[in-house]
Amino acid sequence: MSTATARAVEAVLFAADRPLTPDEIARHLPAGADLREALARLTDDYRGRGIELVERGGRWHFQTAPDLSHLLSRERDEPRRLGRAAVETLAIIAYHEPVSRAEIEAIRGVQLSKGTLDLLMEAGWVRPAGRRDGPGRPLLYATTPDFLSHFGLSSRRDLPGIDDLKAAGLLDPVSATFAPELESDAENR
Amino acid sequence: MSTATARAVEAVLFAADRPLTPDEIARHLPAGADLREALARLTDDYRGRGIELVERGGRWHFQTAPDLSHLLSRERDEPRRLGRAAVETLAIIAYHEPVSRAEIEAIRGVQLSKGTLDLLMEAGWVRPAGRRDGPGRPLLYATTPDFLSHFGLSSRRDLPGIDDLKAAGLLDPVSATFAPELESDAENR
Amino acid sequence: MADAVESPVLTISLDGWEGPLDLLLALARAQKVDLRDISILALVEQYLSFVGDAGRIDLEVAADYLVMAAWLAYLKSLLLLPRAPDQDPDPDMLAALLQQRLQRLDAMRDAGARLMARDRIGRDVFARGMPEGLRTIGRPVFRTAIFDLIDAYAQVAARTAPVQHQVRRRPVMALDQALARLRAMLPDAAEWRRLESFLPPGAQGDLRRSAVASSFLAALELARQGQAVLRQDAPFAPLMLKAS
Repeated sequence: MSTATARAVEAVLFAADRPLTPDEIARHLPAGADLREALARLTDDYRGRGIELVERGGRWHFQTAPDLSHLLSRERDEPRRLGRAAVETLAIIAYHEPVSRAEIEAIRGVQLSKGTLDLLMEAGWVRPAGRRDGPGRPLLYATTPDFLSHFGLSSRRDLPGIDDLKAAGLLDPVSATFAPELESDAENR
Repeated sequence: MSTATARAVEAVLFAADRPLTPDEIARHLPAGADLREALARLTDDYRGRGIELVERGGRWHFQTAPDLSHLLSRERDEPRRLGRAAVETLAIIAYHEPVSRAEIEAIRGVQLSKGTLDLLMEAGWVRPAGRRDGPGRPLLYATTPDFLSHFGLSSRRDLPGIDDLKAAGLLDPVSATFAPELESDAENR
Repeated sequence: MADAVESPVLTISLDGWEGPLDLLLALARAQKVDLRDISILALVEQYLSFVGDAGRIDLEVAADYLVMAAWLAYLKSLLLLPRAPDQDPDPDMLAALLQQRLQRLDAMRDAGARLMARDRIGRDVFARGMPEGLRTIGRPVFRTAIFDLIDAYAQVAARTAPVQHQVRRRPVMALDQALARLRAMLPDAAEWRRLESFLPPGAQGDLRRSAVASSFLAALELARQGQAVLRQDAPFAPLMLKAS
């Protein structure tokens, strides 16, 4: 039998129609409830069941266990299929954020077609993240908490292979030397 | 193995966007799975938790435990301003308390609309304060401690200008002759 | 794509590539060695020959490829020519940077594929299908300032204070007063005197006007009683009075 707080957290997260931060959960609980303990306990309770409690980017939600996907996929629309350019752009943003459009183009070696960033923003995975100080003050892009939830990442540190890439220097800031053919474009955006 | 079936049923019901009949659930399961047993087992598992599995009219679904439904809605402060009539009424009660409805109307020179006193009581600033001895035994109203603290007063005597108004003769008790036709109304409310 | 790379003569076109770096990466991959070990010189050769052989060249599409080709030709010349010990830019450095660029693009492409293959919500894992939802209910909190309260009370007081008609004391000389005064003064008025000379001394403004009016009425009354005689030589001429 779970404690009163665990029951309450369970009910709140179950009823929620989106992932919730601990603060958001706490607003539905009596003051002083030990939310941390309840979340840990629930995570344990559900381990190995058909539903699991997960934390993604600081927000918690229940979801079905990944190994059961074959039972559930029928009659379901495949989530939007991204083209190659969009997938690469999303990966570049996720691994380099915050990153400017010119930097994305430098890494890909080609100009970004008009709709690519729009598509990623519409999907709710990418957001504008301020401007970089410097010439042209380019707009920067970063990923959203929804990106983490959607791809089942607890945080950006969970991005596949990110530590190795970092160690290999492949995530260092993009220098203009990398992309001589795009150099002149960078300042115009 | 019943655990596998229970997990599957758990996930299917969780992800479903409507209550499902056993047949509908079974379509997601391997042939020969013991659905009946899985449902019984899940119903047991969830008993006493924040979520429960219920059957309604032959359809199964998860729902949050009914005793926790109060957690699902959260109250939030919504600042509101009192209308003119309410502020005037409140002022009259504060200066003259305890005061009857008829007296308030006599002082304001206007009848009190139905909700005004209710609103002031909802705001927590006005309370019923017994009845006046005399014809009709009209209900009396007075301010609350909340009223004083909201307006930063330590007592009603702190109301600015009360002495000036008193000197001007404006705070004399409303005589019956002043509003004879209204006094009789008191008992009808 | 791999087939196309191995036998470029068959399908020489730039349409299928996501830019020159994409093409370079595909050519590098065709070397079938780790990207860190590829021969940049060979890669440059392959690229230049591929772009040179490209049959139909849409200038719009080809511009980026040609810029890259020019840069690679430049790099090739730097790599081949005998070089000074401290040449700037260092050709090996430029080659290393190109290599790193290819590695980075390759890494991002791979990362993208790995991201897409993760358990994704709505495809592999599912959120609750019919959440009750959480509601926020507004709780009214009334805010009124003390000033509003006082001001409201003052307005109520002003609006409903019982109306008291108080007649202001006005400076007047009543008829009785005027009559008494004229009677007392007439015995001394054997000669014609202007009516104004009978007014109380110092009467100004409204009081004087009132005194004139009441003294005139008093004079008429005394004349009626036969105690005084009135005379006016012309309309609006001074009114003259003496004892009869």
